[in-house]
Amino acid sequence: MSTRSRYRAQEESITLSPLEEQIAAQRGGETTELLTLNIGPHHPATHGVLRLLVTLEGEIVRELKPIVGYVHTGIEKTAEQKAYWKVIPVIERMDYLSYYFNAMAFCGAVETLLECEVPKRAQYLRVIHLELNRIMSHLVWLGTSALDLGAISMFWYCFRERETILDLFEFSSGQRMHTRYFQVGGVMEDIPAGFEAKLREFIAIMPGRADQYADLLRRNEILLQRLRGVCPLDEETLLGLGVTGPLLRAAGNPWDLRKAAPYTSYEDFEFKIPVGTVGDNYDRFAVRLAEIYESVKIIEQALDGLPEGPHITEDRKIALPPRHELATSMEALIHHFKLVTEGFRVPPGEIYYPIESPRGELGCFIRSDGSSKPARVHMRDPSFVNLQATAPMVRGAYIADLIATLAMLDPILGGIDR
Amino acid sequence: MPDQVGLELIAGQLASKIPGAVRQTTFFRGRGSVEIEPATVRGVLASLRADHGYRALMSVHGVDYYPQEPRLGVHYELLDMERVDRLTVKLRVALAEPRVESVTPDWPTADHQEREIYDMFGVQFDGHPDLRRILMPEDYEGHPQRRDFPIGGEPVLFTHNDATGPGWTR
Amino acid sequence: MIRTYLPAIVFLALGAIVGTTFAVLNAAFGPRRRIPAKTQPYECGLPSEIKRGFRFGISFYLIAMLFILFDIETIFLYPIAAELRAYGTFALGELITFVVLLAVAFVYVWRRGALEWR
Amino acid sequence: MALTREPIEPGSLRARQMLARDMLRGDLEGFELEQHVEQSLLLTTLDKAVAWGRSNSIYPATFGLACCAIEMMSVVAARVDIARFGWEAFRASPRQADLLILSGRVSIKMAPVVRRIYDQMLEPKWAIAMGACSSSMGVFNNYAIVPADKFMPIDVHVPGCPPRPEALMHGILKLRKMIQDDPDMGWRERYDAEGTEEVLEGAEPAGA
Repeated sequence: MSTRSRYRAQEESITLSPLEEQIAAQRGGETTELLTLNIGPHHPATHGVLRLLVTLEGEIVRELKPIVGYVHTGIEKTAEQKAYWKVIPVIERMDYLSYYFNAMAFCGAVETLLECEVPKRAQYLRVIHLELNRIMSHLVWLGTSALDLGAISMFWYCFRERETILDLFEFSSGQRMHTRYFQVGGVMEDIPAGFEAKLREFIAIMPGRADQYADLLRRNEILLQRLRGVCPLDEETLLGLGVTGPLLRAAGNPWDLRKAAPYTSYEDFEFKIPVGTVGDNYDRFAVRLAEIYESVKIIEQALDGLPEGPHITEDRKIALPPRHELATSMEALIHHFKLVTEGFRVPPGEIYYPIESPRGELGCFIRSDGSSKPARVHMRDPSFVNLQATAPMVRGAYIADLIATLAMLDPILGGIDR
Repeated sequence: MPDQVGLELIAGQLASKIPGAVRQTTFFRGRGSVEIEPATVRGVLASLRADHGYRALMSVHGVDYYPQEPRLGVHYELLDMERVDRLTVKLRVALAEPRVESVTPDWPTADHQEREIYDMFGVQFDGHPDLRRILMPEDYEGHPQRRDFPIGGEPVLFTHNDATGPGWTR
Repeated sequence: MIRTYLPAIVFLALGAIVGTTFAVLNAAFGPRRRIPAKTQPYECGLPSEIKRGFRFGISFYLIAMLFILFDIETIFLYPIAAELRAYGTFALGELITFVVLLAVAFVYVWRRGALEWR
Repeated sequence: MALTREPIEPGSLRARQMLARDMLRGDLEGFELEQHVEQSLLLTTLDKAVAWGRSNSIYPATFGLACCAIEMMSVVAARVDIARFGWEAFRASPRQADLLILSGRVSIKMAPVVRRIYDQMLEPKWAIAMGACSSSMGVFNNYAIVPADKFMPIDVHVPGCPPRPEALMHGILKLRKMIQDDPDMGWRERYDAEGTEEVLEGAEPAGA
């Protein structure tokens, strides 16, 4: 290894070099050959372009350093150039598996700044779409993680359900992913006529399908060997690392923003928070699988209690007037023109609006300077913070356990790199 | 959320415990935030954790207050899980001397987030175990999220400006 | 004597001829495009620092040896399993002693902890 | 019910089926057999046969960058099944892949990695730029994104953000016909709009 690139030498010099002596001391003087390897940006098991600089002693991972930034898109900088309601499509492409949550965090923050009251029906519609998106995100996680652990057929089952959910999204908003269905002040359009029937159909079959996944995986000896008792992390270190979401709930701390600080009328629904005990990979797996059932319950209650009324705020300063009104009333035309050209102005101030995304607390920080463009938009992404927990989890484990832990961590690189 | 009075109480106790720490407190949309002296950040966060029960640090993010003078701001979102209570601690640092003490030793979650603030805004965190760029390539000059950094990107090619086009569409 | 081994010799010769012709044809008529990146080892898309003379840990060789040992055992079982009826019970007895011997070896290796990764 | 026998015209489908049945039964000999073989044999060149084989069994490289990767996964899933065209064997390493589907946004930190993987892929290789971000920086026209055309040759651009699985399938079918080198008609030929290209002055005409 004569011509070591400056970058790699610098990478290793930071925390890794004393490692060999440490291990030698542990092992009573017998120094071993440590291999530094890249489980790099292009790797089937890293769920995106995550690069892990791993120091291995044979099969055992001694040190792990996640290196991110390979899909950094400068979304927060782009958001500063656009009007408030134009930022939503850019924000949705951040954590590309839970796009409704990004839009919800952003719209929630702007509505708090504007002190705009979202009508009850819009809140219920938001909850329905948020929970559908949570199920879809858990399904993609289940499909790809089972793929990593060898249960290939799970991928096709999970994506079968995902297609049904995407049909519902397409039915209500016209687009499968990044639907831009949430508008500041409510939702873009009311749900079409057949949506409720299709959604009831989906609610009827989903628990049965989730049971099928559970039967396939819960007593599967290979999966149990790979997950049970592997890479546990106690609640104290998780809290110190700022980890939230299913990872923290698997370790026993029932912290869920939907129950702790309810937003968009989550307080009207009756649902439980699945909590693990040991905090190992199997608990993380079981917590997410149980959350699918809870989400179905929430959707059912939201659908039953769906109130009548407007689907977006009546305040014409924020929401576009309906098209037919433009032909008749002059004010609607003026409001429409003002909103479409410059967009609404937001009173100056700073707000941090956290919500519960499928991976943890997703907080949207907005600083507005009174103009119609946000001065600063920052998304506190759960995967970005949870990624820091991989190193303590994986030290001393095998490479195969590293792959399983990464699958159970469910990082989304779009959210990490923003 | 600590209401108006609660916020003043906390600020008072902080000011008495660490002299000269609290600059001002704002209570906006039901959320309290305390602006502190940059040098005292570790002391303030430690005392907030010990005396007021804010045991979790949720987010550390940077803000560029471009026209206003102490330009670079760093915000710390604290959370108390028992009382479901949030508090924001802000500090402002001038562009000429952007040095802030790193809180990573006692809050491990700030590790990557402080690296991102250094990468995007150029705020130096002293005492950070491994302060390097996290999102941009290693040899990238400039801090992209400062408000005076150009947005970059390609000029959109219309017929009127295709003469100055980058040429790769030929 | 040569007649009895003729089929085996022809088989080997054919194998050699076909192999070399394909290799030669490929080298002679194949496209010559020297792309430097193609010769470097693939490490997830990054320039790799691991050169040819890389030394693996000893544990890898141990696991490899054990695998070969017990894998060859299964290969020997195939011909017997295919024609068990033709060979009669004598072959069955032979098969059982063969498997028992190797089982003893397996238990020894297992108890010594060679299967655990050190 | 009276059975009516219609005459079988020679060369009709019915006649050819009867011929094939006799041939399979082995009752066909002599001149009729040669004639049947001659009719059913496709005269083709070696290139066409190789191109036909290649285009129907491409090994794409799993290259999920961002949101388009999720839609690329659903191309492999059951509804829009890529296996109908033999393209479902996604290989992880570039050594065994001959198609690179660039699904997602390529950041400036990722561009050299993508270029290296494209170089390490073995010859006849193709590249699909899936989605607006890899074709043209899409929604994010800023400092961090590089359009794929700037650093590697792309054969098919699939528009959309993210493109529907059917859109990617359409792009794949177009590439399949390109590999069999009878590419589909472009929109300029279909609507005979030659000459409307925005050729910058001083640029030599396409295909020169």
